[in-house]
Amino acid sequence: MRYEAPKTLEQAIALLSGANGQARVLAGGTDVLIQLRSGRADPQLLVDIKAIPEMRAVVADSGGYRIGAAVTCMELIENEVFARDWPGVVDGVKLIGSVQVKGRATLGGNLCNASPAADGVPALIAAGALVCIAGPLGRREAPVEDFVLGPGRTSLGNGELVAAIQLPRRAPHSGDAYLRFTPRTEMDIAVVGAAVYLTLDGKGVCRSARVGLGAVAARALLVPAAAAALIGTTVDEAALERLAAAASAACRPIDDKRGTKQFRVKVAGVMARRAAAIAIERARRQG
Amino acid sequence: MSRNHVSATVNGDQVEFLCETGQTLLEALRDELRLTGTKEGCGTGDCGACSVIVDGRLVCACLMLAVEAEGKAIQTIEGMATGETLHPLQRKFIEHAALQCGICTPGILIAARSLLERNPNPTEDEVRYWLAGNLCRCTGYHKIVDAVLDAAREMRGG
Amino acid sequence: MSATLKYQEKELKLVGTRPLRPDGVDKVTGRARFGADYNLPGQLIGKVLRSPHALARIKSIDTSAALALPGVKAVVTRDDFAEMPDEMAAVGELMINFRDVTRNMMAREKVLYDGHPLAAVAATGESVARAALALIKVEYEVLPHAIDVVEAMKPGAPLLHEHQYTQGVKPKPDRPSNVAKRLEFGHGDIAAGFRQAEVIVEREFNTKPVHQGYIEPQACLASYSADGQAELWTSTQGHFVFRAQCAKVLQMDVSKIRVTPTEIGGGFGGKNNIYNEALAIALSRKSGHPVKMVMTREEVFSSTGPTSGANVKVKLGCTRDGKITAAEAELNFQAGAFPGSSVNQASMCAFTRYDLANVRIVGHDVTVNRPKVAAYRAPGAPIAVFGVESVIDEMAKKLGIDPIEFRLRNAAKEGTQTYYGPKLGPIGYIQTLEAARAHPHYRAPLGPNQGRGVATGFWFNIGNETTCSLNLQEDGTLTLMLGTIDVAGGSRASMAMMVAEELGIEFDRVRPFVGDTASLGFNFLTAGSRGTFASGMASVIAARQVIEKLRQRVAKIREVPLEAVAWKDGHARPVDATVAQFAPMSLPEIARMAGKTGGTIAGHAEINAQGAGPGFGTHIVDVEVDKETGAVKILRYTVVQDVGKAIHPAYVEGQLQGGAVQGIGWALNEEYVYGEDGVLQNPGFLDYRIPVASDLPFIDTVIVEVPNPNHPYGVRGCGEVPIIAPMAAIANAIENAIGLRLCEQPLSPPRVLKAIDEAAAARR
Amino acid sequence: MARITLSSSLAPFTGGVLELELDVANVRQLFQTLGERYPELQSHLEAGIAVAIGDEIYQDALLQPIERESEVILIPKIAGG
Repeated sequence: MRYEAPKTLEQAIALLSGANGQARVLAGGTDVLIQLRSGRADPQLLVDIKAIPEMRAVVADSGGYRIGAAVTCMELIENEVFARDWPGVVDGVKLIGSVQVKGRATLGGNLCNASPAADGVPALIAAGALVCIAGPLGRREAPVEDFVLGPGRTSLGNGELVAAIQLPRRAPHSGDAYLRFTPRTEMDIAVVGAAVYLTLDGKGVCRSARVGLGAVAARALLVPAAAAALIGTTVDEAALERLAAAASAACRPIDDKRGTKQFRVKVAGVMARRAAAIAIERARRQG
Repeated sequence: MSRNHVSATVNGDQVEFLCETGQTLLEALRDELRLTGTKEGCGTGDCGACSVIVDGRLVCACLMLAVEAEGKAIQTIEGMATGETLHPLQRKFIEHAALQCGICTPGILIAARSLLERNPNPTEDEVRYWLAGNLCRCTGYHKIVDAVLDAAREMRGG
Repeated sequence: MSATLKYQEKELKLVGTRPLRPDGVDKVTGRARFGADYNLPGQLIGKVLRSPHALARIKSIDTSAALALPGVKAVVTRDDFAEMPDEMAAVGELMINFRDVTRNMMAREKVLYDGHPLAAVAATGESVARAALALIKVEYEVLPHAIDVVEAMKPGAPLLHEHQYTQGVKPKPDRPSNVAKRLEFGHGDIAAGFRQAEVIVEREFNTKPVHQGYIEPQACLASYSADGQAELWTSTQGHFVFRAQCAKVLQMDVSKIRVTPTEIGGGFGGKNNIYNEALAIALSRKSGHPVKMVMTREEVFSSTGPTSGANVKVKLGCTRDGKITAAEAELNFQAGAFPGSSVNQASMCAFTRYDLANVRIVGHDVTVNRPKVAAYRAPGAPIAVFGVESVIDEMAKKLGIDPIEFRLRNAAKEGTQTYYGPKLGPIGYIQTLEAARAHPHYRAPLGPNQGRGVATGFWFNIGNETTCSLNLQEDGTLTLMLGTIDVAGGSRASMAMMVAEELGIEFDRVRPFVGDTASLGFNFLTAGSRGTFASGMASVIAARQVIEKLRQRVAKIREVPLEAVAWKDGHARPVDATVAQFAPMSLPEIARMAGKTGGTIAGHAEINAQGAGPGFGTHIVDVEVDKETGAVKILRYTVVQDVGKAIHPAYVEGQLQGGAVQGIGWALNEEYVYGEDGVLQNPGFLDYRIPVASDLPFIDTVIVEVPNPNHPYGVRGCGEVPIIAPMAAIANAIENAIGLRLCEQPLSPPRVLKAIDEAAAARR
Repeated sequence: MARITLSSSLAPFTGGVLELELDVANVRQLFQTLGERYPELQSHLEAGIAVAIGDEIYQDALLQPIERESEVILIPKIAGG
């Protein structure tokens, strides 16, 4: 196994393209190293993208943010300006493992690992984030919810890599939040995760909303029906109950060592309702 | 198998070593540099026994490749005391009986130091959440949390 | 010598204080050397090939391709180890069936669990060794397996051992069974007891296996010389026991194996048995190089001792005024792949907190396709007590009696006849109940969805074979060489404290350490909460021997009669001025002259310590239940325990806190999860969820001291009792919070939520 | 004669006999006599039986004296974690 740490995106793409699918991108490495150790991954080439300056930067960009794919979770958490705009995204990033893991792990890696339970992803979906992809044929963008195809599978083609994640400009009177359920307070994989991003008008009526769910299907889901339960309401108790029901109804979970179907379906609604309550609180506070 | 040459700083000292690409920083520290104070409890980043500080960041040495250490400044438990003088955290851990078997202790001390460098006055909850990535099976964490809070107090000059 | 030293009340200078542990600085600076920290020049790395099947016949093992790989120096399989007879053989004073030991170490006819070793290789490096494992070809005939204890007990269940007939059943059964043993305990007339009862509560409980979860994976380093001598460095709770086991399975003389214990990174019963040690010696013998073997975390979970999972039925009869008239239980314990669960001790612990006239317990030891269980802190007791203390609590509630008051009305005390044999001596159970009732925690207000639970635990504590040497060095300091491993609790500090107390000198004048197997005679494992009791007794014997020799030496030097010399505050002094007058001599003064007045002075103890004092504890816990998710949060926790005497109170508190938190983990989230295929699904710390710091509050401790009459300082032992009560205490607290009785461990969110939803559905 | 009581868990190996009186001076003699009388008990005596004499439990104490008229109870040996 060879290790390369290119200094530019172009070099990285060239290395990946030349490896005939036998290469792995190394960002934080917190998933890749475990796969290497267990033998689940056995690449011939590791392309470390941390030496590429644009991959390491969080850039304010036309009111939104461009988060380089190699920005660590801790760097993002400590970015106070970003956290003020997208607290829900940061809620998710804060839950990606221990402080130690977050010192290495990246939001880009969390996305590319394509786990259905990735804590970073539902809030990105709710926020309407885009994945900025670079490859031998140039650059393209894709909505986060379309990027992951299933467990461990993404829409990346040969030689392509994620360069950044693009967060849009946050709307006025809006708020986002992510909550997950785990048996322990920390160090667990989400049994269920729910993110809500909503926007209010001057009268406190919800004008737009997006709801993302994690760990309840083969990939994180955008749930328009759950968002619809909020839109046009003042996000009162009745609306929250409809949101919960819609979130539960959208689940297509499995039974596994981390939770049962029944549990996931029920708790998805609970998490969505509680996340919405936090999001609306933030929307009201942030103005 | 060709090996990678790495030069880095460990506890302030310039070091060089050779490593296979798949070798972790933990393996390099323990097997190449013979710094065995950093422990392996799981190899998957779930226990924190291998906690070290790399360029100011608290990380698990088992989740970082040794080749990635090129040019980095690494701090391990072996560099925590100054000569014969223990770091206040080390002293408080002994005084508060915050260690039993001691296998998790180096990692917890490194993690606690990283916390206090960022937050000199943490609450009990902040200590507990910061240390959530460091498993201890002996103590129930009670005396560890006590020791960290007391060390913080002393380091603040109170 | 079978020894007991009686308790003497006296003024104490050091015992009961909190000096700093002698292993502290090494442990906070990274200098302490654990199993994986040892290396030898020229060492190879050993790795084990493990079964991917729960039960399969081994048709063939072909190691030729692995051996041909450059860098591979040796491979061992079943063919490299002698067959052992199916009989109990002595290991020190333990009795072990070596037919099972040799098969657990290396599968022979069949693999019996996912993770069962099949072959081991030694190679020049880790990656070569791993590559070699992949080249070993094994042909299996996969067989249907049995994982669940209740299923495995049924006639017609897949059978692990064709030669295993249930022991303890008359007449001898005519067909083999997974039930290795049936046992029965009891006294009185159980039927009459239930006839007297006015209220009866009966419940069935199930628990999953849980792992000791020590943070240090098993690690050892072996070096075998061509002259037939072997050295072994290993992380163990009992280096003498490991030596005995290795000698037996490798057919070597005991004296030709020297085992040096490393610092041990946690054991809790899980490092009582050999796993890789004999393989490492065998690989070293075959390759001619030292061999180091370190388990991965996955191997630790899949192949080393969890404790039993179990099915437990409890039935209790009581009068309306709160007197228990009958107590009955059935305990069905998974033993894992080979017989020998802790069902015996679980049976004896189940009801022993109570003074009962009519008791009957039936236990079954059942083999299933899981790793062979190992001891785990008060082995078996938490499982039985989860059931019993849950039923006790339910009974108290039915009778409208406060749960502590109900326990007090039935509490065991000095003179209580146990149902397994002797009467209890002086014990502190009632004192722990009263201290718990008086604790502010017991009266603190609770909020909505919060509940408080109480439960109690009992453990026998033990003594056993113990050795130590106390050497007076030439400057008057002493070295205390112990045969008992300090498994973390700080027993080295406690022993040194007792020795210093006896000698009337400062704590840091005595340097304690653990000797290797060549330096002392056989010393039993650190298990059964025996360390501070047994090794403390041995240390005191050695110290008193040293004092006696010091007095004799001073009598000669000062030319006075022996009776004229007293030992006080670290000095030989005249008993009183009327008998003789002489200048007192300090320990350093005597030490400096020792060589020229007859030689150095030392004390030794080689004893089998008798008279262990039972320990009792009462726990109080407050929980809050999230009724929408089933999550249970521990809000407050108090441990009250009679430890006899806390030699070093901070280290005793550490045992109480650590034990309680292991119990909390057991209660809430820890469990082995197997798939339909019999493969373990959660062999890692991510999905085997031991408690993390943020899951917990501070754990309050109240130390009760009712001295054990059979120890010079009154020590009982304290390490095991605290893990017994938490499961039941938490179940009881949940019941008080939400009105639902949960009988399936772990009390994890999916279980709790399911119970809440089912209850709600039943109400509709 | 000492009064000997066997823990109920040993009943299968003595044909149900749990109480007897024996003239034995120490634990070794006790085990020897019992082993001769109940051969099926032999392996259990070796494998691990503790003896309570009066209210004190003895493990592996073959030479422990048994006084005349004492109450002796045989129970399974106890280990631990």
